[in-house]
Amino acid sequence: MTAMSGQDSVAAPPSRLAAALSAHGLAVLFIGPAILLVVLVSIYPVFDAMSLSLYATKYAEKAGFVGLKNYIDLAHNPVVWHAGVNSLVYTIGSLLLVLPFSLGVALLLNRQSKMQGVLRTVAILPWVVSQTVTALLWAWLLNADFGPVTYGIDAIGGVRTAILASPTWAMVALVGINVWSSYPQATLLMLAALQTIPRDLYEAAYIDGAGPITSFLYVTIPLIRSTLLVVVIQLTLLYFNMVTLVYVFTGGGPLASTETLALLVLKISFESWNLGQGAALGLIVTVINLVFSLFYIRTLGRPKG
Amino acid sequence: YAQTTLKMWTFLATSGTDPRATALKHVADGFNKSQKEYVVEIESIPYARIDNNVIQATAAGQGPDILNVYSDQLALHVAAKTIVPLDDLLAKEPATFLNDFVTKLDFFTFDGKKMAVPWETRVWMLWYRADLLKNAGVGVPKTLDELTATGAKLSTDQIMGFGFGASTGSLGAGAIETFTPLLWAAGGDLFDASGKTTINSPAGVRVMTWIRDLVAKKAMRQSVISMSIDDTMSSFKAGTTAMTFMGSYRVAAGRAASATGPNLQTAPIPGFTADKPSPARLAGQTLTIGANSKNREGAWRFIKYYTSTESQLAFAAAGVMPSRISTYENAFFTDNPAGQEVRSWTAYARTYGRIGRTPSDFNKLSEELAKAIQSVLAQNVDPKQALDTAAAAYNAGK
Amino acid sequence: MSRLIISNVHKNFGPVEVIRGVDITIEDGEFAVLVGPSGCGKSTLLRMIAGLESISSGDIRIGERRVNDLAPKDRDIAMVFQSYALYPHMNVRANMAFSLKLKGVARREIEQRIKRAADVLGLEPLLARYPRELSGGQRQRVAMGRAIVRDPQVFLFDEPLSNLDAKLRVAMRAEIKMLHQRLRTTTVYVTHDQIEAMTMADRIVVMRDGVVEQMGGPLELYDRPANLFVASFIGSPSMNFVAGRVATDGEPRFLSDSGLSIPLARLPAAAPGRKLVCGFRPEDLRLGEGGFGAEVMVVEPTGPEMHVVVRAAGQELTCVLRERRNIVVGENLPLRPVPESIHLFDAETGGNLL
Amino acid sequence: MSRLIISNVHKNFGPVEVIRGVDITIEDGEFAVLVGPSGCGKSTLLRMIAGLESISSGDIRIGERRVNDLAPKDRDIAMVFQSYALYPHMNVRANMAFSLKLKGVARREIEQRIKRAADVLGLEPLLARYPRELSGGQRQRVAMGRAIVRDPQVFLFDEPLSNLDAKLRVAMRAEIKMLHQRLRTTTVYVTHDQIEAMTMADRIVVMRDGVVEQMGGPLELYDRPANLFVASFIGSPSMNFVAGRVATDGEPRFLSDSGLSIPLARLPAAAPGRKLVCGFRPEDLRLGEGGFGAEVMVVEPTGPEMHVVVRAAGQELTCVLRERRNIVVGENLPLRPVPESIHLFDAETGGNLL
Amino acid sequence: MNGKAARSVGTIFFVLAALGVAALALFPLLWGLTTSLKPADQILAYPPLWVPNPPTLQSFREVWQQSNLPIYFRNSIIVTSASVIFALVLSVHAAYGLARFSFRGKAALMVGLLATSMIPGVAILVPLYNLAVHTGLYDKRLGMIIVYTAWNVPTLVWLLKGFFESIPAELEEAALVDGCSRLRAFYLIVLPMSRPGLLAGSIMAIMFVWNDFLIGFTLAISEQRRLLPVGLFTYISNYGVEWGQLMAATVIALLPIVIAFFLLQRFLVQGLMSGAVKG
Ligand SMILES: Nc1ncnc2c1ncn2[C@@H]1O[C@H](COP(=O)(O)OP(=O)(O)OP(=O)(O)O)[C@@H](O)[C@H]1O
Ligand SMILES: Nc1ncnc2c1ncn2[C@@H]1O[C@H](COP(=O)(O)OP(=O)(O)OP(=O)(O)O)[C@@H](O)[C@H]1O
Ligand SMILES: [Mg+2]
Ligand SMILES: [Mg+2]
Repeated sequence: MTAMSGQDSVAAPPSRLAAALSAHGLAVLFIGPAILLVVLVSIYPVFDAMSLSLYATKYAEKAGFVGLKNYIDLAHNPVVWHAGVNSLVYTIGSLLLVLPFSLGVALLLNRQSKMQGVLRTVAILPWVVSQTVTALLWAWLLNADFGPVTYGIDAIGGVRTAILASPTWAMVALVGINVWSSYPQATLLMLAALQTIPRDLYEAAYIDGAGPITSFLYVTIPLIRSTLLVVVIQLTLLYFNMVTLVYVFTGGGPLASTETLALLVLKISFESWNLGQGAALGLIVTVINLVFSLFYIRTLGRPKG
Repeated sequence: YAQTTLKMWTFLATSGTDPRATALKHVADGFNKSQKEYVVEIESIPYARIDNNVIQATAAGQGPDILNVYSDQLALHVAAKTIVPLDDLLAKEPATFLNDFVTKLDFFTFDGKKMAVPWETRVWMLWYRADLLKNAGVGVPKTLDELTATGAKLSTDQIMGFGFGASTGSLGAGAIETFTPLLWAAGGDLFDASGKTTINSPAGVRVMTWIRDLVAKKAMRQSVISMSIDDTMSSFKAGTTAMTFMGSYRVAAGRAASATGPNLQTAPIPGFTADKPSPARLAGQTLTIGANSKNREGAWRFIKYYTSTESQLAFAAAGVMPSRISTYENAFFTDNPAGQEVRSWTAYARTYGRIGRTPSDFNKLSEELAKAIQSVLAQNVDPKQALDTAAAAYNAGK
Repeated sequence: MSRLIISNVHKNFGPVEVIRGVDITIEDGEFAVLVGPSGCGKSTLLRMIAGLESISSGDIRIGERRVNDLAPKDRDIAMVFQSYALYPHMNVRANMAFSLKLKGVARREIEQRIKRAADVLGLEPLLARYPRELSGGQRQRVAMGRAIVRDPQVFLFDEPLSNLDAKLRVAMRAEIKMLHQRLRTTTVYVTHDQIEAMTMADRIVVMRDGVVEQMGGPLELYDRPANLFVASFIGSPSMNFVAGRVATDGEPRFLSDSGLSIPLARLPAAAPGRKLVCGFRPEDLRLGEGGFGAEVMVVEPTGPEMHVVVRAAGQELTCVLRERRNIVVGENLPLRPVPESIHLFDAETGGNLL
Repeated sequence: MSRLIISNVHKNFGPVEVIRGVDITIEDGEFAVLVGPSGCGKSTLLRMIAGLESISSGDIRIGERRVNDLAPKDRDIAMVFQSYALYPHMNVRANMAFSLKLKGVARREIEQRIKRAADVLGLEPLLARYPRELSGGQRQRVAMGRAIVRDPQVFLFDEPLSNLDAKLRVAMRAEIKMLHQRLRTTTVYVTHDQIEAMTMADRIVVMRDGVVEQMGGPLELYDRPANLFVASFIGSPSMNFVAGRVATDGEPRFLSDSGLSIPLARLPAAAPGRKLVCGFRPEDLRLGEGGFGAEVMVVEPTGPEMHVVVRAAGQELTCVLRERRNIVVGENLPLRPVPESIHLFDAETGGNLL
Repeated sequence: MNGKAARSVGTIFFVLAALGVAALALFPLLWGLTTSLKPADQILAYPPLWVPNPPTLQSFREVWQQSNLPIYFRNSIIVTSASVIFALVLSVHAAYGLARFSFRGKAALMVGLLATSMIPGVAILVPLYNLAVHTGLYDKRLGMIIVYTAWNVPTLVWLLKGFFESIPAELEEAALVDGCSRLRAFYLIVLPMSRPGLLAGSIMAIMFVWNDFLIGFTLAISEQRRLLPVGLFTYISNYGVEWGQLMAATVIALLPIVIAFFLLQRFLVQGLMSGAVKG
């Protein structure tokens, strides 16, 4: 069943060179264009950003090589460390909520039901709203002064809430709306992965005495593992790099309680116009992302089957 | 025969329901018809992004010929070298032109060079809900203490007597725009001669203390720390904020599409004493020529057309305060109630008007100030200490 | 007690009714073999017993419990799937251990049971492999192993040996029988292998098109098929059938429409005049005089025997000869069905008249 | 010309060598049946012929072409996969039409061929169904149909009838034979069914553990197995084996270690003194005097015959009796292997000495 | 608890959970929708008005007839569809290559590919802008299409690779024997069977492009090239947020995606692979 794997052709004697070549030729033909495009479009700016991070900048122009000064300055800036903690809280908090929730919704949407089409469409809706609008809308809803939710809570419970005025609650709210706006993405991918599991495996598990939970743990999870990996990586990148939502929703406040690293990149680069330092911080975020991703690949990525 | 194209970048739209868009279109069309050499093309760029776009584009040699810059951002553009001095062009203009501006051209001078010409004036005022004040049987506050008392009286479960945006959103504009006139009224200023901030002066502390007391005396709720200036605007429109400080340029928008409607009334911002209001913070949209422009002559011709009486009147009809004194002689400002109101703002502007220097890193100061207010209101930090922290953060590296 | 009672069970897939009223009782500890043509509903019935397929109408009881609405896991059933349904992400050992793990069986006990099953199935060297690294027969054995490590109330086997070679199959047959003798677990076993069916079953259930045609002991079915269908389905090669009537002269003789005359041992009660079908098994068509002559069409030696297809009076008949005789195509053979082994069926109803 | 030549072919899966030097030539138009224990490499060999598995070393030729490096599609081969490999997103008709469509066969022609195949396979009412809506046997028939609609150079069948009932299997066997007679396409056919192997093959190839043990005509293999393995593998139930030596007194007699004395028809050349294994098939162990007495252990009637397991001198033997005799367990039977059918094998090499 | 009861409890739970999810997903959007239907003076009314009285399409008329929204809309459709199609074509092949061929450095290539999407967008806006200007792709739809394509490829490749790997190789082999080349077997067998994955991947890519602000804003300046999310900023003006129009524009922006999703989601069918192979 592992027919045609290129492995065999690598070890092939010369007589089979033609076959080896054609197999590899096909591989190159398939993989090449995508890699080429990514290199052209994504790699160049990354290197540009790397070089930028080693320069002092004046507005949009380089103003002299400074080596690692930008990095050192960042390391000595407590604001950066504070933002780092915020980023972690934001990212991990969101992940911890989104993963189970989106998987739950995916399972819900995987059930046979007449309303499934409508339900799926409704469940996916939050994703369709752009981050700007999501943030504005929620900020309005939760506004302490004229927000409908605030009014509702006031009318029902008689308390006047000011969620976004509290550093802790602002972060909670930010994570909440982030979950709201990003869970459909995870749900959709998981839903698609769920469909590829042959039904008879569940049947075998039921016969073996598995209930819904055990079959979920021992059949579903291992078999959607590769998709889970993609989802977790994707969400981590999304959250760590998230700018628009945070910027519009809280602007980093109150008291910098929701100021994340990516937001700081934006502020340093385009509000303080220190592109060099912004690029340096961007690369630091990249490295953090990479560390997270490699960790996931290590733990999730080696499917046994 | 070939016409030269002039690119203009502005935050104003050229379509949509905003009356200013219509005025802009009218001006541009008028210019294109008035002569045959140049055609002006307008790109409208969202307000929040235009300055970044210009800086980036200029660095890449892509900048526009004519550029709309908000006066507070001029220093930024000067520092980023996106605009070039207009002195050579202004030198050819008569004194009647040069002295015809509500906000003196000196205010747009950096390093001795005149960098821009205003086409609009704005002034910060006290906005209040006439109906609420009337119901409460109080008059328009004349001092800041009165304002606090009035605010406390107007405050209910639903309504906040006074409010302003103290979040870091919208570049912290709400905080700095509210703080500055009061700081001046208390005898302080934002910066000293060396460019370091002096917001932690006794005057600054006085203002900050006043702000803290707003909450303590229940004229304002602590939740303002999560509100941006746009939230304050929405809140005022919703009728949940009874008084605020807001720019004249938003009055039209505040009255339209709002439950509040004509109950939005304006008055000078009170001072610490009843004898005079706080200085009027002046600002305005300006026109200038981009560093990459190859058609300075043409660009200048358009700027002049844009600031001509005819064009100014077109904008005035859209609720804009014209920048040129001569424009106010038009019948619109004497006969039309809307015009009369605008004229009354000019009076405040011309008597008490003051322009603050807004250095290129003004955004940073706004943000630090916002954070200071937040810490005072939310964490009970001492006003002096909060301002010291903010000043230190801003002054670091100067 | 784990008597299995299936009463008046129906099953529809959309508009198609594939199980059309099945009534079977399988006693506690009985080994029942389910046979029937491909697509007749055997797997569907097993799956309903297991709880994998909803029951459109009717009842299934295991022991005293009505299990219609019981989840599969609560029925305590072990099943070998026709499609194996091995867990692709688990190796052979894990596949077999899964149900035991879920039950919380002790580690050592699991190891032991797997060892025993792997031993029986010849899977020891493959325990660490993943299903995709196994041959078809090896996979089937894993599927088997997954069932026999357990000690359930009911065993359901859906063609569990179909992909094994004859030798292994004989061995496995013996193992399953031994297992059954040891555990006395009620078992339902689907197979297409006649010898498996005949040798393993306490009782054989013959299905066709979603209904049960006959139930009974193996030899009972073989010797006294209830109707034409069972007669033709049980036994391979199939029984020979000849349409005709009994002789009207009172002599016990069958006269086929095609003109053959076949002596009978006795006459059925209501036979005369009726249209009948006369059936005799290939091994009961013996070489010898007193019957009819037939031309040899095809000769297929199978090793121990020879399958010879002949044509007599325009009718194709098969006979199985054990003698190693040199028979050539075209040759004329004298053939005679053993009169005692002849069946007579009503041509209309198909019912067996003897 | 589509002679199939497999010369010295090896195949490794990682460290495991599963085909260990296979040399087979299958003549143009020949029907070769591949048999061997589960896991011996039959499927792997077929897959190498089809081009689905790379060849670790050795050559495969079809006709005059060396096909080692030829893509499967250029080999013009039709194959029935052991696991069916039906396209789940296509209905039965589309599954069968797929290869023809690719070839650009005309629409009407495709329709006709599908109709014919569906007819043969009993699939007409199922043409619009998807694989998931079919029973196991029906799926297997679709897999079969996908191959037989084609007209390839070589047919490869990997246990194509294993999930069909006996009756259908007999019919299918006949159909495949007819198809082969009509097209004369070189065919390699894997089966575990002894009767299939014996009746269909021009030649049978017996494999074990990746090597060919014997090749030859069906009866040749049955009657003259080259070695112990082939002898034990061909024929079901398996041949009985008894270890011992020939009598040293010159009389043609085999004396088992356990003490049985078995008359032989003749003595092999180099036999005296050597350790030998004597083999005789169950059907060659007849009831009758002159042999030895044996206690009945198990009686399994299969319908046409009875499989009786007996114990003689501590040794288990199987005999297949055709007589319907009432034999009870524990009874003592006089048994005698037919001397002419006895095989003698070298105990060490396993080679047949007769 | 017997099975029937369990099943009906299951159904009740399902219905409740479904309603819960629907409520959660819809609540803010319903607020947005009612806002878009309110007359101007009711939008910011306090206490909040949950039902417009009377509903009006004024905001929709304003954004559709009096603004450039139709242009943005068109641009977004063009850029989204083109870049998603390109990205799919590229990643489908790359993912298949990576799923079915093995070669040295594959794991590194996979990680490397992913790494390109790890740098925060804001950190490379300036380099991207410069790149676009230098290549003459600035303020062109093509420029945006290329960048969106490239940004979508890595995750699509990762995602699709997983789906391709879950398809039994035997099916492809059967196609090879039936006379397909590798390429055709891929197109005719593997791709159709990966429909759920392809669909999920496409939707993901569509959403990304449709809602992205950064690239659309950085790589185009003129209104003729502006994309919807950038266009939405028109309603967040210097004079305050134009809630009615913003929400109307948002609703308009939502519609094509929602309709497309509703039509496409039926391809997310269960048991697609059932009955294919035994084992
Ligand atoms: N990917 C693999 N990795 C390791 N071993 C394998 C792999 N695939 C097959 N094998 C082994 O190769 C041997 C031959 O397998 P093959 O499928 O050819 O057997 P087979 O003769 O067809 O058996 P069966 O009759 O059970 O189908 C088996 O022992 C099997 O376990
Ligand atoms: N999902 C389905 N939709 C429609 N018909 C179905 C479905 N599943 C099975 N069937 C039909 O139900 C009948 C019974 O199927 P079942 O699998 O029980 O047959 P079987 O007796 O096990 O046959 P086999 O011996 O071939 O495995 C078959 O005719 C089959 O085509
Ligand atoms: Mg079945
Ligand atoms: Mg095989």
